[in-house]
Amino acid sequence: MATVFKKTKMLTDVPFHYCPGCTHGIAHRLVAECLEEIGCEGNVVGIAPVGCAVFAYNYFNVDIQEVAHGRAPAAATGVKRTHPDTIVFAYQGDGDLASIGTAEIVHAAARGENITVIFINNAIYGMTGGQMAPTTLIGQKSTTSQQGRTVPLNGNPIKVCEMLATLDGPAYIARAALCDPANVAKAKKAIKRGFEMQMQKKGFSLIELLSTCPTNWGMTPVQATEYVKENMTKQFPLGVFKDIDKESK
Amino acid sequence: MATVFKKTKMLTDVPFHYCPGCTHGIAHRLVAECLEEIGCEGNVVGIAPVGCAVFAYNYFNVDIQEVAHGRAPAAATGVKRTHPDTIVFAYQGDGDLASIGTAEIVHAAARGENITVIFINNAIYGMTGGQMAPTTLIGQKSTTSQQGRTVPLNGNPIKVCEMLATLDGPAYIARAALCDPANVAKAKKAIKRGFEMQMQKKGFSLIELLSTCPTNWGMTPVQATEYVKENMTKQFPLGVFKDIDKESK
Amino acid sequence: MEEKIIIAGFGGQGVLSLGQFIAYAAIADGKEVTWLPSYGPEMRGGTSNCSVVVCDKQVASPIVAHPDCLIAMNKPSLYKFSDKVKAGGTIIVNSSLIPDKVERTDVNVVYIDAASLAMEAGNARTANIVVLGAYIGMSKLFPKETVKKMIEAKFANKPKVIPANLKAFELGYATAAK
Amino acid sequence: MEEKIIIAGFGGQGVLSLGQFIAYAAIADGKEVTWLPSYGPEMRGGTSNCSVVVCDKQVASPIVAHPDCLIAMNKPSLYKFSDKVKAGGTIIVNSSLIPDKVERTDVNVVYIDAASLAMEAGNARTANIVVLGAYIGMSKLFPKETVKKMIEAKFANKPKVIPANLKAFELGYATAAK
Amino acid sequence: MIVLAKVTIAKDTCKGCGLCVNACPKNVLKLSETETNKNGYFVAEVVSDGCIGCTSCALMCPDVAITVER
Amino acid sequence: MIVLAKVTIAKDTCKGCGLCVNACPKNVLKLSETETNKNGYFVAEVVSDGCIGCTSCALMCPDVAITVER
Amino acid sequence: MKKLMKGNEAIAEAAVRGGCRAFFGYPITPQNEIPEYLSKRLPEVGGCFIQAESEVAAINMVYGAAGSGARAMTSSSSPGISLKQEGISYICGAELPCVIVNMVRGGPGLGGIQPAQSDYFQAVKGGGHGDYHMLVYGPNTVQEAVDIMYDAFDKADKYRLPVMILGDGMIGQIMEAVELPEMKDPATFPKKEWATDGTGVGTSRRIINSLYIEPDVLEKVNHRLFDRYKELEENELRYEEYLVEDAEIVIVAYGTVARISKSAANALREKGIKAGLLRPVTLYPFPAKAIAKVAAEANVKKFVAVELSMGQMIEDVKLAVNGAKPVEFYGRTGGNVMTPEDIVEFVEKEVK
Amino acid sequence: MKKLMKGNEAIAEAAVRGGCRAFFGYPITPQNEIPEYLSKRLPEVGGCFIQAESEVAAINMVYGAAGSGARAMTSSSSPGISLKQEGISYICGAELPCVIVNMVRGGPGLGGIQPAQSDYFQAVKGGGHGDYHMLVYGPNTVQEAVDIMYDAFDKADKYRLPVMILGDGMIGQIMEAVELPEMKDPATFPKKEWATDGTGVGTSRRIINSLYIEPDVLEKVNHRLFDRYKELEENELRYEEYLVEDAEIVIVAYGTVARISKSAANALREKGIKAGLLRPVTLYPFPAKAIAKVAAEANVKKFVAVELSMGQMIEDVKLAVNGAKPVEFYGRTGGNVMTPEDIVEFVEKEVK
Ligand SMILES: Cc1ncc(C[n+]2csc(CCOP(=O)(O)OP(=O)(O)O)c2C)c(N)n1
Ligand SMILES: Cc1ncc(C[n+]2csc(CCOP(=O)(O)OP(=O)(O)O)c2C)c(N)n1
Ligand code: SF4
Ligand code: SF4
Ligand code: SF4
Ligand code: SF4
Ligand code: SF4
Ligand code: SF4
Ligand SMILES: [Mg+2]
Ligand SMILES: [Mg+2]
Repeated sequence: MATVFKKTKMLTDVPFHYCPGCTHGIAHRLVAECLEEIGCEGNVVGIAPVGCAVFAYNYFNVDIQEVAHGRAPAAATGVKRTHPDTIVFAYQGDGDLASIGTAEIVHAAARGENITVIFINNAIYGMTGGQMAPTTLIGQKSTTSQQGRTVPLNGNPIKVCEMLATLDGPAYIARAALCDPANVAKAKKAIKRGFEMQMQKKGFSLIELLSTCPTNWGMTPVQATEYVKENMTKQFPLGVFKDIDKESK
Repeated sequence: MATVFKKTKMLTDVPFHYCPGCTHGIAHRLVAECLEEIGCEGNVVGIAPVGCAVFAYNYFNVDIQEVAHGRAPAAATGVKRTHPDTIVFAYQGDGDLASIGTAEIVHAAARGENITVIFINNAIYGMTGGQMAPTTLIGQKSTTSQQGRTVPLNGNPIKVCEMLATLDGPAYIARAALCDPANVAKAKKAIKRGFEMQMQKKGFSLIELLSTCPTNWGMTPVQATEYVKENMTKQFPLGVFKDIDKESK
Repeated sequence: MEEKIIIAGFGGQGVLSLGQFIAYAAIADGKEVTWLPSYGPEMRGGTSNCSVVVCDKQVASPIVAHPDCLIAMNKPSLYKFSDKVKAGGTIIVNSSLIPDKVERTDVNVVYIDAASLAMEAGNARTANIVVLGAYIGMSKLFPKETVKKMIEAKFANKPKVIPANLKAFELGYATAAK
Repeated sequence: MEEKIIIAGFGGQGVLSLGQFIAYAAIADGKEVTWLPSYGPEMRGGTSNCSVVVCDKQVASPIVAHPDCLIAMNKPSLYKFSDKVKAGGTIIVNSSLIPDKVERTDVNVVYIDAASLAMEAGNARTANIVVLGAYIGMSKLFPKETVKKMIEAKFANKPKVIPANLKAFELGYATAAK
Repeated sequence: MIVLAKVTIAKDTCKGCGLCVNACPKNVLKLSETETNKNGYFVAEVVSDGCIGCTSCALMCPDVAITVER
Repeated sequence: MIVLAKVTIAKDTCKGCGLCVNACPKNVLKLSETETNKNGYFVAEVVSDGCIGCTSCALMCPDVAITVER
Repeated sequence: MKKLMKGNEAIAEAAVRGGCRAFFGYPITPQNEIPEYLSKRLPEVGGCFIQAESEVAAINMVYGAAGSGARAMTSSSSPGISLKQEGISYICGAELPCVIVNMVRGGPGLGGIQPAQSDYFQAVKGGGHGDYHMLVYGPNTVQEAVDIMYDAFDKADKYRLPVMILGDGMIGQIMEAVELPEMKDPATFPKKEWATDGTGVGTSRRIINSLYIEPDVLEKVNHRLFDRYKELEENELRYEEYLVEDAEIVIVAYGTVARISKSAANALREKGIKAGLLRPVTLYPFPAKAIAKVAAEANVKKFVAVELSMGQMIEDVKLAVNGAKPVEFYGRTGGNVMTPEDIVEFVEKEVK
Repeated sequence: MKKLMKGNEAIAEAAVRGGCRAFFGYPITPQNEIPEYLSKRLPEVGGCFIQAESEVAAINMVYGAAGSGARAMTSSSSPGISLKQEGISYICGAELPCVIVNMVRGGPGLGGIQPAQSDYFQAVKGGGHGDYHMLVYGPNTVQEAVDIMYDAFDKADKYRLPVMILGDGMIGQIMEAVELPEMKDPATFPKKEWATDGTGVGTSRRIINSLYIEPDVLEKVNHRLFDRYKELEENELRYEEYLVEDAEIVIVAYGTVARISKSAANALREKGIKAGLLRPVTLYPFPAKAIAKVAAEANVKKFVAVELSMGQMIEDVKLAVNGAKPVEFYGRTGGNVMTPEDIVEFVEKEVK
């Protein structure tokens, strides 16, 4: 028998600090496997966000910068412009990317900054204990929308992929869901395509991964993946929102 | 003979400080006339930006807050939530709204904040002496893109209306051009519709006005209006990008 | 008098509320009290603890470096804090989850099988109240009746669970008071 | 020696570059110099001015509150600054745009029709160089030849305009030196 | 000739930008080559009386210097 | 019976989240009701030998605790 | 009746009772219970709660609301407060009243989340640009925090400036028994004629602004602000003296450290060392005169500034003492908190 | 050969010659010539210029680039620098070298755009959160600014911290003759083994970080930083004394004000008043010992701190003098700049 699945060398041996069943772990694995598969070991800088993935620097077997909340795209820009031939990726949560970091992600995308952004949308502020995120669904409860999110009090969820796809800079924008094996496989494909775009210097890529936060959602991990599949994908449809190769064909 | 055109009472007597031929003046007049026409004298708070319109508080015959660069939508939110029945408008330039204030405009729009934003897109930082704006056209010269804007060095222009129209919060989003009498008339219609949406509590409205900066473009005022018509409208097509009334019909 | 307590355990063991119960009891008894939780990313599945200081005048420092009493609800907590207990102090060990014995000889140790006693009280979720009982029984810090009234008051909106909690308290009290 | 000059006028009149020419001349003559423009929103179609300080040792303060010489290229500038000129100082008035006469009697006044002389020099855009000539002619701050060489050097990349500028300089010089 | 309409330009407000001149379909307006206002601008002037009161000039005037009667 | 494939779970890495259990099409996995690891988690265990090596469990494991051989 | 409450929640409730009707904030540990509590509580009293997209947006929402007459506040912790510096400077320049809570955590950078006092300079000297100050309090118990918060809007309105409450995770997370004050009636609050409520037309127009392009005008504004700061010093200065009368060693400490220092002072007295505590309650204005007075006493031999920082408040202590007596420093930082015993040990060493 | 150059442009060119290869900034008066110049100049030397979407983005781009080994800088003016405070604190926490230019303007708020020194506290005490400092210079001529800028990256790299150049509109806008130094060869710069250049794997991985969740670890980081600040004081302290030797009145002033004060000192001497000038060149570290030494001289009667602020640097002067002599203050603010005559008049009044 041959080993058909084992931990990639692009992850370190440090165990994840994430809560049981948190799909941050799946996302980490996918990113690391893609890095391995595109063969860029020893030529990567990752950018860790402020959010539950704040300790990501312990896990990815690459050089990493841990940066200020929301500013990963800006720091990634600084890194990429310094080392244009190095693969640079930013890993960001929904609070990080779609709230405090809105300007940075929009402008990195518009600049066509040749980086890859992994966007973990778990519809909540995980790290700080479950406050409303810009992507929290209407009706979803959080510690700052305790009766469930409503438009008059809390505004509308933001669809990041749809918004960024209106810009000219991005080469590839896609949304996938970490809710079951098939979708996880699709997510990996999307991530890989993002990195390939970067290797080919085609510009900005972003892959949004619908994720879980069982702890703050108050669900079991399995319930949480079901919630992603049943509810989140309705507000955030899966698919490719931009692919400059497909466009030009 | 009857007077068919005279200065609206919603403008003060203070002469504008703008350069000769600068269409900020036309925009001011249109906004003031619309305020008069919707009959909200004595029930308006305006928000002035940091940009050439920084002294707007001298001109509009309403209560005004002069706020930090880019933060007009946030300040407007604070005002509107304090006085929900008062007409609140923000007046912003392209540096103010589409660069430093990106997060604020996106989130005010997503919240469906019931305010009206007048967005003066003159494709340049007027106030500070002609630096590149997020809306500067490819090929356009500025003091920070002296050879003309190029994608690799300076990124792509941002189409604000198109971007914000992907959100659920806005009620009305339109783009008009201050380049000739017919388009100015259309611009006024759009502004008025924005204010009407607000009066009807339908949510966020934004009217982008393609404008000139003869001084920093290095053109005569007439050349500048022609540039708007010939060049800017290509990058920034005119029209209505969102109108929730039309959608629901 | 000044009594300093550290209560530590897993996230789900009701460690923080156990501390709060002591604090409520203190107030009911007319004492001054502070309750201070640990906070931070260790909440992610890790251990959690709180410090309670009871005093008859205003509590000066709410920080407890050397407790008079440690309540250890799980093994890691015992090992993290047992050395810090004052000589002559007390360690209450939740023996349901901690098979080990305390090695220190200069402290008073109470082993309490909180899980079993909670079952006996009729509600597995009352384990922390069992331990509360044990702490009061051991320390006699507040009159038993004061604490029981406080328990009733705190569960006033879920009257059904009051009997089990009172029973849990009594069972714990009895074990430690022996 | 220390000479403090304010040069003021409309945005388009070459006021800032006139100041720079004086500064370049100062350097060519081995002097220390500072040139400080006004900046800010008044640039919007309004007036513009700069301060030049020439000194044989390092210039201490580049700010000129009371100039030895005011060069007023338009009316508002004359009225804004004429009171500030030191007693015994000089005001150079661009009479092409300023019909008024200076009322102060404790200063030396030079009226110069810069526009006409520039025309005479063959290039309407040399008006500021005419005034430069007038200033040097009046003040004799630097040797004429030094300034002329500096002018040639500064226009080295547009050799066609050199003769008109030199002529303009001479015309201005002659007017003031009289 | 019957005067259909009349434009009035507030001389001291005008900045001589020429947008009104450019907008007028009847070539009624022109920038003065001689007359400046207190701010030094060569102001717009009515140079013929074909004004039809279309307000195009006023719509374009950034300084709201124009009044139109009809 | 021929063993088609084999899954191995790194016991001390497992957090007992149950996502693998839920993902397995062959019901090969189950969370232990008795055995906890050093971190106190009730870990996933292989409870039957119908594993077909589809890697579904591994794809879902957030802690990369699963190795699959085939 | 006294109630056991978490500091953050007690402060939030005190804000509401003190008239707060608008909160704009962004999550950050260790102050999250403030927005969480208010997200539920403010709508109950007809107030507005918005979770802003960022701290920068939050402080500018406060600007807008405060400028329009609302009793508006925000709260955050160190990195978030740094992001608000431009906004705070604007609020001070535009002379707007509001309340800002900073539950300080260890820095610099992302640092940690445990208690610290290393934002003292930022709070009292001005972390933003320009010459300005806020009225800054450093409460040492939940009750004191509640009382300060309760009156903070009155002070802010009176002087038209921001009031900052400088706490830390300990004050925010601790539960103590508190007596909550009565709900104030907003109808009794003084009218704000200067606020942009929308009714202005012509000469009645109100303009909220911090732009003064003429240096002379801006200079006058600066002087007006500083005149007001003098009033603060006259009216609002607060500090507590504990066993200072006959003290040889005077500890100066504020906030949670002051509590710890009080224990230390007691312990030192037990050991025969005459220690006392001077506790600034207002950090700006700083009780410089009180300290100078103490410094002039013959019995006083030494000051010890105790802080959760590398030494910040000590500069104000030294400026006050002005060379009259030595001023020593004992500090922990990075989220470490000293025990009373640590202070005792330090003082014992220093006394030798 | 000396060249007449505008301060901003000269600083920009000196940056390039000193090794700067990455600039991230956002327009703001009165420093726009720096980004404008570099937008053209940096690509010529293979460097990177980006006009960031905001000051917040700019400082974080600097973080990224500096963390990856580039000699990166930003420049701005007061409100923009306030927005950078979080980022600056992160850079200090992560121990990254970079250069930050602040051409200070009148504040608070939008204020004005004329010269001011009212961001002194922010620059030297720490406008951001946490305990940290930068190496801060206050040049008084374009030449000095050029020389400081030229070596700023070397210092930043040596101590792994930001160097801040505190100027104002006058230093930025003035033209003076400058001698530009030679272009440094980047090949000669020391290697940055700690920088994330992407090659790290396994044990060779580099992590740029300011998060230290364990207080003990964070406290150690703080102490490490402060040890480095002590080194700054030993190696980098700079100041100038002018006519101080026999002075009775010692003016302390930095930057443009120091030039003005020098004229004033000369004028006072002409009037028979023995005035001198002590000019700090480094504002952090501050020449406290030098001032203390002067304060101990019998001939010195009084210090006068002269600033374009309501009184900020004066606190450092007082801390240095420590009560030995009186310290008076003369300041203008809001963009007003004093003349030498103003200072003379003030001193004459004070001497009486
Ligand atoms: C400037 C600043 N503001 C706020 C915080 C507090 N904070 C830490 S993580 C976080 C949000 C985390 O949410 P998200 O980005 O969605 O990541 P998740 O934890 O859900 O993965 C916040 C607000 C901070 N560290 N810095
Ligand atoms: C925080 C901050 N950054 C920068 C500036 C400087 N600034 C003033 S106006 C302006 C941009 C103006 O451009 P725009 O918004 O397009 O308005 P316009 O002048 O073109 O109408 C900038 C960057 C500032 N005042 N504050
Ligand atoms: S809090 Fe939520 S997002 Fe964070 S580790 Fe736990 S489950 Fe994951
Ligand atoms: S600089 Fe440009 S935008 Fe500003 S007033 Fe002048 S023409 Fe208008
Ligand atoms: S109203 Fe019409 S016709 Fe008359 S001047 Fe104006 S543009 Fe010309
Ligand atoms: S458009 Fe207005 S400002 Fe321009 S020239 Fe005509 S009248 Fe004058
Ligand atoms: S590999 Fe497939 S069949 Fe085997 S245990 Fe995993 S999910 Fe079940
Ligand atoms: S998915 Fe992984 S962590 Fe979760 S139970 Fe299975 S093996 Fe354990
Ligand atoms: Mg999230
Ligand atoms: Mg613009």
